Order: sequence, then structure tokens, then C-alpha cells
Amino acid sequence: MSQRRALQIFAMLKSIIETIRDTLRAELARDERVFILGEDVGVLGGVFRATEGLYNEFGPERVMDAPISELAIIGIAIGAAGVGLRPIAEIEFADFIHSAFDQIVSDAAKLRYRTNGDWTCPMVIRTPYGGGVHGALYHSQSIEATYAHFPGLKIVTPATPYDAKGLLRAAIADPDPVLYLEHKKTYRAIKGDVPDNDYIVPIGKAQVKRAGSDLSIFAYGMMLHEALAAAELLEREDIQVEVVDLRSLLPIDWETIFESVRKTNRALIVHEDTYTMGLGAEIGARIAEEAFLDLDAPIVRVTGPDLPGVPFNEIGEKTFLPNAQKIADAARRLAAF
Amino acid sequence: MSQRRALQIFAMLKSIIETIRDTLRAELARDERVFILGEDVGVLGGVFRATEGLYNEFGPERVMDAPISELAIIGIAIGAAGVGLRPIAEIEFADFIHSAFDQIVSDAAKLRYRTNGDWTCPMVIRTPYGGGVHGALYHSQSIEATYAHFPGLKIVTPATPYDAKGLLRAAIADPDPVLYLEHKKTYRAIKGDVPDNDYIVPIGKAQVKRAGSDLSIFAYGMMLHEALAAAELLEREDIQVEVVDLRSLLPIDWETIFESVRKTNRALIVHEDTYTMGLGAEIGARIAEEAFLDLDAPIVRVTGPDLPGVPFNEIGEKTFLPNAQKIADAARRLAAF
Amino acid sequence: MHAMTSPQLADIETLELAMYRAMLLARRLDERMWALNRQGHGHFAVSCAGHEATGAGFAFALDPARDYLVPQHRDVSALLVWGLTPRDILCHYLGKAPDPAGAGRQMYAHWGSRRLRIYSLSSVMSGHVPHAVGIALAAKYSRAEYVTWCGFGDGSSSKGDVHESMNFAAIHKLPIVFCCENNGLAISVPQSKQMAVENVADRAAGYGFPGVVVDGMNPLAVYETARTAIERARRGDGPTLIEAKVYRYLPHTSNDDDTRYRSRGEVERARERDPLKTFRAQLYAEQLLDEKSETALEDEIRAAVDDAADFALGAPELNAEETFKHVYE
Amino acid sequence: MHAMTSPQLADIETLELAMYRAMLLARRLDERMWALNRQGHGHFAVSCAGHEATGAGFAFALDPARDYLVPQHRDVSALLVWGLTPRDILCHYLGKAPDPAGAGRQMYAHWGSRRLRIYSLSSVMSGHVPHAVGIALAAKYSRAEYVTWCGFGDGSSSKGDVHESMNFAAIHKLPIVFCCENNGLAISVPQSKQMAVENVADRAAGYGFPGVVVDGMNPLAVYETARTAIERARRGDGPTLIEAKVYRYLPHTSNDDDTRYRSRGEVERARERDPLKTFRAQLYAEQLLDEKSETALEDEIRAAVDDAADFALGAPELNAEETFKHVYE
Ligand SMILES: Cc1ncc(C[n+]2csc(CCOP(=O)(O)OP(=O)(O)O)c2C)c(N)n1
Ligand SMILES: Cc1ncc(C[n+]2csc(CCOP(=O)(O)OP(=O)(O)O)c2C)c(N)n1
Ligand SMILES: [Mg+2]
Ligand SMILES: [Mg+2]
Repeated sequence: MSQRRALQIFAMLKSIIETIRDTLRAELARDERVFILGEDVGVLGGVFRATEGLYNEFGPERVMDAPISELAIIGIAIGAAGVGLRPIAEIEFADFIHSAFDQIVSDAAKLRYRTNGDWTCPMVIRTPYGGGVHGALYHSQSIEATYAHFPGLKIVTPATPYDAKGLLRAAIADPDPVLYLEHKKTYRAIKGDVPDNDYIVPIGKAQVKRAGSDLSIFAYGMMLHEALAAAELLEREDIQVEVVDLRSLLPIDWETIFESVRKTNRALIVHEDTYTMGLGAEIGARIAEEAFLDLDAPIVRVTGPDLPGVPFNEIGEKTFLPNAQKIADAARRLAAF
Repeated sequence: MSQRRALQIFAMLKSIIETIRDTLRAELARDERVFILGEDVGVLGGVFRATEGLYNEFGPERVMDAPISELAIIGIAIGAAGVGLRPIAEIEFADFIHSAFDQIVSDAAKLRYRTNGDWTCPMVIRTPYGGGVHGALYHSQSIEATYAHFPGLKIVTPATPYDAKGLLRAAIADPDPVLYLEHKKTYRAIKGDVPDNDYIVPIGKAQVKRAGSDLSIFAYGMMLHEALAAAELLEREDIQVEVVDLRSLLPIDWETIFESVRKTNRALIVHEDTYTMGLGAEIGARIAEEAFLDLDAPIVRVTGPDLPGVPFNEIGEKTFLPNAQKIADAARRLAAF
Repeated sequence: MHAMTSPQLADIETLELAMYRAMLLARRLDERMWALNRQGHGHFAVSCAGHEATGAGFAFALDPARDYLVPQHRDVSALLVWGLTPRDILCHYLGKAPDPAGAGRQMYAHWGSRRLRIYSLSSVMSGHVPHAVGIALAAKYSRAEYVTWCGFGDGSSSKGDVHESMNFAAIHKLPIVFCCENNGLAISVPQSKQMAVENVADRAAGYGFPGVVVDGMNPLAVYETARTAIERARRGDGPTLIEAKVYRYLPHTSNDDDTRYRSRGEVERARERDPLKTFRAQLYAEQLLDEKSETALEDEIRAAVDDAADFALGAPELNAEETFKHVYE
Repeated sequence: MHAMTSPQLADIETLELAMYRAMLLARRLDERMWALNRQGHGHFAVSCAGHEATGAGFAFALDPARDYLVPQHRDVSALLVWGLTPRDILCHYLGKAPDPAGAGRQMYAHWGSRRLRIYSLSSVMSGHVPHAVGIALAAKYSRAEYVTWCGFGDGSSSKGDVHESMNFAAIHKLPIVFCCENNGLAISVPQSKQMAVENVADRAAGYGFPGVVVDGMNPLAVYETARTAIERARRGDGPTLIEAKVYRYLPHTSNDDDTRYRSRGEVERARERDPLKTFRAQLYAEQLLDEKSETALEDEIRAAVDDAADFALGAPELNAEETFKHVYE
């Protein structure tokens, strides 16, 4: 295919941000109980334009601009969800969700359990996370590992437009609180086909994106694409890499992970988040517990380094973030083990 | 030794709560920059009596009662630490630290890094954590795993009076923010000898509490004592268990862990906190990465179950918490693997 | 004298007697819990003694058939009006399976019942205040006619949650009443170390809605103040902050020792304002109560508390299997 | 006319001229950053245009040799008075190694310099407010004579951090001045959707200290108001909340498009109140400035900005090795 033709096709595909917007629009239209609450989601249409046009279409009660009050945004959504609404709370950047940590882990995650199933919290929290856009320490964070420790919550993160729609619909339909994490670098960089029909992508199911026999890479979000790029590099060297998109981070689809390890006997986990106690910790430990005898080599993690944040400066940022090259290097060593 | 004599000795030993109080008193006396800020730390002397008598001795400026404002308690301590004081912030129960999550992870942990070492945060956060005292969901939580994900922080938890003193002194002397976690069930249940001299227990060093050759148990806080009890049970069955008290949870003393695994070739990790993404995740993954070839069996974790909280009801609480029996059962299986 | 109507009042009864009954039942349940605690039954008692008039006052001003209650932890009298039974309360106290708040998962005083429109509390002070605002937002959103009542203590008022919640409720003129039950203590910390103002109610002006101080030891005063605020909310005119000045007679909880931070003299003096005493005297003066009817009432209440204690002591525990349920749907 | 003294003013210069210089330098630096941004240098500009009078007004009322500044992100004019140089500011803008705020680790407008007593900012709105209170507490604790100045925006005032901080500062009568720079917007959210009141300053009464509204486009008015508050703090009488009404002329940041949420007409009308324009006219009227001295001033400033831009563009980057430093001591 010519480069020109490829660019034409790319232009026809949908971006993740467009997909999220269209899905939100459809859900607002479909269900009166659904409303959006967040900073700048209204007139501005969101700092990333995820809600562009929705304020005009659905009005200020369904697309509500909030004051800078992350705690209240989440807490109010919890209360409203309890009495029958279906709030979609937007946190402008994942880095600012920390102010609402208590509400999420003490209330949203524990409400059903503490009330013996009496009160529930069917809400979605959408938030952009991740680095690579010169966002520095406070506009680059990956927050999944922190929240993956709290039973009662669910966490998903799409890496493709198809999953962006399917997982968002699943999250809104879910009877429990779902953290829907949007890697901000994928918003416009990743495009794909998005069917018009009302499919969902079930929460808790990973997807093998590329089959391979030499080693398995487990990744999600933007890093899935870096892992796929690494796999292509390695194919030229005759290393056959299997790449699994986790998609759901709580619960994790252990069966798909173990099956892949049973096949390749080598596991490499990739995430952008820092190393110690990143999600790779659980994945590594779980494999070492439940698929130990299938392993022919140590677990390997390719992650951000144990630094307090991603620096603003480009060299600092590149130093911090994993990429296809760093993944390929680690995979090469693992394959040769 | 007669039971009576044993009880007499026990009465002469110091409890962890007494040790903490005495150490705080000595530090307040030694260094004018040290002050205590927290709810009910003053006239009441703390809900667990950790600061009993200090208000009378040092006055309301050095032992400050705070309003119910966890965020401000931590934030104010951060500011005061920056300009030369040595705050010891007390959070009444670890469960309520969540309101200050943003201050701890966005500021205390990142301040030195984001300012290129210019501004720093030499402060201590003391807080009682852990279950087994009928505290239900919100007076039983283990919070170490959440915070162990944030480089820039340090985390310690003593399991003995000796370490309670040595680690508290190390924490106060440390130029970086230290979370000093006190398992509330150990406060009065665990007693021991506490030397009068000015020793410290260095942050970042684990301790082999009991040598053994068949398997290694890694534990901390109250669970160290359950692990030691399990090891005694198993000794009667001729299973020789090595028990390591981690003491420092960030940074973790990997060398001591790997050395133990190299010796026993079997690793069992115990914590009270829930399973998924508990600290055992990092320990398990790290062993699977760096000591993989030393392992003769899968990693095993004995932890709280993946439930949103510890129930109030005693049966529920017992169902939740690990204990010597549950640890011994898992260790028996691991030794036989 | 006060022949006011209340949404949930049976015809035959005067409002005042109904209030007194709720207050007395709350007090007697409280006494029973602390007695059970001393006998080794239950791990954790939280007293409502001193807060009963406030609870009874506002509960009768609301309509439990439609309004939502997001209570303060000491609101036992209100919860009784709302429909919780003595059995519910003692099962909750003992953490037994029939406990409506969580089948024994929650500590005592962590209320909740969806059927009764009582929102669930965690232990985190003020964490429930934004939930109340969310419930009120849903009323406006759905054009439903209920009002949300949200209680919290003076200590709790210091938390940022309260600020963000009040501010949001004000912006959208939500149908909610905030009620600060100010007993002058956050465990041991006196009001002077919690804030530099005399009245929490004064904060309302900074959000743009009325703040009112009321004598929380007088159920009729609370009732009147609550009515005004509730009507304002129902009209769509937005929130009110009511500050009810109360006194906490017992230690913070059964784990506390209040002799460390307040004198017995202070507590004794406050006994003179005890609403159970002053309101009883008023009912006698108004001839709504006499020795005979009081004895009958006390007997009835004692029987209800006895029954509840027997029921709760004999009720099943949370079993191990149930412990694993209700993490997700 | 205003021959007031200021702690850091050189004798030869009037206060007004010094203020004007700081404002003009801030504005010209701002313009240069946005120009550099359009040319592809730097990723992120945050404008101070419209906030300069407030910054200059309060900075001259403080004493940079001893007082602490915990700034609002748009306080460039104050930071210049405080001792940050144009080179510092443009190195910070470009994230270069000589950036005093963090050697290129932080995004622009995340100030900090320990040497200059400027506390470090994160991006988290209001997260710095409790730090300012901590610094003020340390003054009282150590009987040191400094005052802490803490700025934040109208948007930031909604966060619980501000509530808890003001409440604590009030209880202990700390030597601090809170300054809300109210430009009526939190990115795109207008004040009417942020709060139901006209003045953030009105909240001070709920904490027990004075709240004052001042025209933040008038540096002398800000100076006077700040002086009163600072003197009060130095006397040990506690905090003040100053609300400076300002206007933000440019989009929120270089990533924002403000045409989506406000009309060009509104922005144009606000230009009439531009402090650079009105204060310049005043200086002309007071014969403190004329064409000749203005040209000299503009030339001097242009030279300083050119020098800073050259320096910053040529300055070294944060290197990979440095990236790993300063996690712990
Ligand atoms: C966020 C938080 N911090 C601390 C505690 C511990 N605690 C429980 S009750 C209480 C005092 C509450 O005071 P107030 O709100 O005045 O209510 P009162 O008990 O006096 O009725 C405290 C500090 C808590 N539950 N939550
Ligand atoms: C806690 C938090 N939430 C959201 C943001 C995103 N954000 C950055 S600046 C800003 C608006 C700040 O408004 P204001 O405090 O009025 O200051 P201004 O920029 O108007 O001067 C927002 C919402 C943030 N930085 N921090
Ligand atoms: Mg109180
Ligand atoms: Mg603003």
C-alpha cells in the first residue's frame, strides 16, 4: 500500500477520543439516568475535548461543570449512584484523583460490602493518565496500581478505539464502580475501526493481540502499542513474541495470562508506571505462584524507573518512559535466557 | 521457668506503646525542632495513649491537638519540615490517612525530586494500623502496600519494642519523609527489652528472626509473631522455618530476602493486608525475577482475602485475618512441594 | 400548645409525646448498650445521650416516607422515628446477622438502610457529606420531591469534605439541609482547638445560604428550625446550615475515658439541660404526661428494649461463608 | 503622591516606578514565552497577564529578605521582586538545567527556590495552601519574625485544602496572609459555577479573621491592603484573607482555546482595565514617567528579556544521569 493510501485510511478511522465522545453521546441519549460531572466538561468540552458538543446537545444538567473539587465530584457521584442515577465523573487529569482517594477507596469500593449488598454504587470515573506528552510529574502519572489494590472497584483501560467503546459501555452498564482509564497519548495517536452496533467488551477479559511462541508480553494502554512495535522488531530477528492486552486491570484475566505462559514459558510485563509495586508486581507474583512450573526463565518487568515522577524536560521524559526499543532489548535477553 | 516467673518477667518488659511514648519523650527533650501534631494527642494523650503525659511535660506548642483535618495535619507538617522543624504527625487511625493521600504522594514524596534537591521534607507520620481488635472496615486497615508504590517516601513498621525505638529514632533523624506504621494489636501484646542507649535501627535493613533451612517466611508487624508461632508449630514436625522480619517496607532489604531464598529455596510471604497488590506482590515478583533459579517451588502468599474490609463481627474478623494456623498450613504444603 | 402536624405522626398522638417517646427510647437503648458492654457483650458503644432532642426534633419535621436521611452517628432518636426498630439497633450494636446496616460487618453507629432511605455511613468523619449532596442532586435532576438531611458533628465540620459539599450544594441550590450537631468536642479536642469561631453556622454565609443556630437540647426549637429549612429546600431555594448546640454526656465511645479531658463538674452542670429532664418537665407542665402515663411509657419502652436485647443476643452471627459475599454484584 | 516605603526598595526609586518595572518585566517575559511557544520552543506557557498588579502590589509590601512566598502560579511580577531573574524564569519555562524550580523537572509556573524563600508548587491546585500554613506555624513555633504569603486562584478556593488550612491558621492566629487572585475563571468554569457568592473574601468571617476585597488591577490598592494584613500578621493577630479581583487576558495556558468559553468582546472590554495601561497613565499623570524614561525602561527590559531568552535557549538540558538523582538524600 502506498503511504498516501495508508494516510487516507488512517484519516477514515476513528481516534480513541472521538470514540469516547461518540460513546458518551450515545449513552446520554439512551439512558436518562446517565450524566457527566467534571471540571470543564461543559462549555469547553473537556481539556482533551472528550465531551465536546455534549453540553449543547444535552444541557447543563446532564453535562455538569464542577468546581475544582475532586473529592466532591466523586462523593456526589457516589451519592447520586446510590439513589438510581448513573453518574460518569470525569477527573481532569488522573494525577488529581488523589484528592478523592478516600472517597474512592473508603466509599465507592466498600459500600456494597459494608452494607451487605444493600447500597450500591454503579458509577464510572473517567480520567486521562500516562506520560509522553510533556506533562511532567503531575500530568503524566499512571494510577492503576494504586487502585488495583481495592476489591470492590473495577479498573479498565482501552488501548484501541474498539475497546474504548466496548469497555466504556460495559463500565456504564456495570452495577459496581468502574475506573475507566484513558491513556492520554493514545487519544489521537491510536485510530481504528469502530462498529456501529451496541457491542460491549466484557470487563475482566484480556485479549491476545499477537500470537507468538518464544515469549509473552503482557501490556496495556499506550505500552501495548510499544510492545507490539517491539514484537515487530523482534520478528525480524526470528523471535516470536506473543502480546497480550490486559484491558481489565481489576479484575485481571489470569486464565489468559497463564495460558500464554504455558505456551511460551517466558513472561515479560510492561508498564509505564514505576517499577516497585506497579501492576507488574502482582502479575509477576501471580505467575510465580500459579504458573511457576511453566516458567523457563525469570520473570522480567520493563517499567518506568523508581522515580517520584516523569520530568518535564524531554530528555528526562524519554529517560523515564519505556518504549519499543527498551522492551525489545529486554525481550531479546529473555528469549536468549 | 514457672508460669508465675514468666508473667513476672513479662511485666518487667516494655510494651511497644510504652516504648514509643518514651522514645517520643526523649526526642522532644533532645531536639527543640521536634513537635507532635495530631488529633487528641494533647490532653487525652492519644486514643492509644502513645503521647500520654507529653502535653503536660512539653506544652501545647510541642504537642499540638489538631482539628479533624488529616489533609491539613500532613500538609502543615510538610510546610513546617521545609523550613527547619521536625514534625511528627500522628494520624489517629491509618484508615483515615486516605484524606491526606494527595499531600503524601504528591508533595511529601515528590518534593525533593521535583525541586532537584532544593526543598526537602524531613518528617515522620506515625499511625496505628492493622486488625484483630474488632475495629471493622475502618479501624483495621493495612496501608503499607499503597504507599510502598511511591519513591521518595520511606516506610517502616516495628514488630518488637527494640525496633520500635530504633526505627522511630531513625525515622526522626531521617532527612526524608518516613511513614512509621504501628500495628495496633502489638501495642500492648508485644513486650521486650529496650536498651537505654541511643541506638538506631537503620531503615532498609531486615532481620532474620529465626534461622531455618526448609523454607523462608517473610513477614512484618503483627504477622511476624504469627509467623514465629507457626515456625514453632512446624519445628515439632521437623520442618525448619526461617523467619525474616522485613521491618522496612520501603526500601525493602532485598539482599536479606534473596540470601534467605538462596538458602531455603522456598519463599512464603505473609501479610494481613489483602492479597492482590499487597506487599507480597512485589516480594513475590522480585524473587521470581532475581532469585528465580534458587526457587524449588512456587512462591506462596498467606494474606487477608480480597475483601473490601475486615468485618466487625468476630467470626468475620477471624475469617479475614491470617494466623499461625493458616500460615503453618501453607508452610507445610510448601515444604512438601 | 404545640399541636403541630408532622408528616409521620399518628392522629391520636401529639407531636410532643411522640418526640418524647423517641427520645426516651433512644436513651434507654443507649443505657442498655452500655450495660451490655460492661457485661462483655459487644465491643463498641457510641452514646447518643444529649443528642436525642435534636434527632427527634428534625426527624418529625421531615417525611420518612420520601425524604433521605444521611445521619450523624449519634442520631438514634431520629433513626427510630425513621423506622429502625430497637431490634435493628441492638443487632447492629452486637454485629449480628440481622443488623440492617451491614449484617454485622460494620461497627456500631455506622447506620444505613436502603429500604428506609437511610444512607450508609463509613467511619470516616464527613465522608458522607458529599454523598448527601449527591442524593440531593439526584432529587433536582429527577425532579423528585424529597429533601435530604445530612448530619455531622462540630469536629467533622473541620474537614475539607464539608467545604466542598456545601459549596456545591449552594451553586445548584440543592434541596438539602446540613445539620451540625455541635457538642463542643471532637473526642477530647474542645471547640477552641477546632475552630476560632463560636458558631459553625456562620460559615453558611460564605457559601451563600442561611446558617442558623438552634438550641439542640430543645426538640421543639429544632423542629421549628428544621421545618423552615426543609420548606426552603422543598421550594427549591437551596440549602440551609443548622447548627444544633448539644452536649455529649458520656465518653466519646466505650473505649474512651472522658475524665482525662473534662471535669465531672462540667458534666454534672450540663445534666441540668438534659433534654430528657427538661422536656419531661415541660410535658408534665403541659399535662401531656403524668405519673401514670409515664409509667406506662417507661414500661412499654423497657419491654421493647428487653425484647430487642433478647433478640439480638440470640441472633445468628455473620458466618464465614457470608463474609466472602457482596464484594461485587 | 505615594512615596511609601517598602522593605526592599532602593532609595533612588519611587515605589510606584519599581512596581511598574516589575509589572512591565513580567508582561514582557510573558509575551516572550508565548512567542517562543508559537515558534516551537517550550511546551507549555502560563500567562500572568492581568495578574501583574496584584503580584507587584503585595510583593513590595512584604520583605523578601525574611518573608516566605508560597505563590499563585501567575505571580511572575511578585517573583521578580522576590529575586527570580528573567534567566531563571525562561530556564524554568524551557525546562532547562539552570531552572531554579527543579532543573527542568517541573512544568512552567511551578515555582520554587529555597534560597529565595519561595516554596515549591506542585500542579495540584490548593495543595500548597497547607504548606504555607506549616511555614507560618514554624514562624510562631520558633518565634521568627517572618510572614508567609499564600496565593491561590478563585478556582482553587473550592478545594477542601483551603478550608482546612484557613481553619487551622485561624485557631493558632498564625502570621499568614491568604490571597485569592480571583480572575473569575477556573480554566473555562465561570465563577457562577464555582460558587454561589460574589466574594471569596466573605468566607474569612466563618473562620474568624478579616476578609477584604481589593481591586487587583490597582497595585497601590493591593499594596495598601497587603500592608494592613501583613502588619496584622506581624503583630501576632493572625491571618487575613485578601481577595484581589483580577482578569486573565490570555487563554488558561498555551494548550487552551478561550474562544470556546468567553467572547472576544468581553476580553476587549477588560483590556480597558489592564493594569499596564491604567498604571502607566497614572505614572504619566504623576510625572513619574515620560516618553524618554519609558523608552529607556522598555529598552532595558527588552535587553533583559533578550538576554534571558538567549541564555535559556542555549542552556543545557536535564541529562539522563541527573534524571535519576534526588529521590532521597
Ligand atoms: C477522618 C477521621 N478522622 C478521625 C476519626 C476518629 N474520630 C472518630 S469520631 C471523632 C470525633 C468526631 O467529632 P464530632 O464530629 O464532633 O462528632 P461527635 O463524636 O462529637 O458527635 C474522631 C476524631 C475519624 N473517624 N475520621
Ligand atoms: C486539583 C486540581 N484539579 C484540576 C487541575 C487542573 N487545573 C489546572 S489550573 C486549573 C484552574 C485553576 O483556576 P484558579 O485557581 O482560579 O487559577 P487561575 O488559573 O484562574 O489563575 C485547573 C482546573 C489542577 N491543576 N489541580
Ligand atoms: Mg463533637
Ligand atoms: Mg481563576
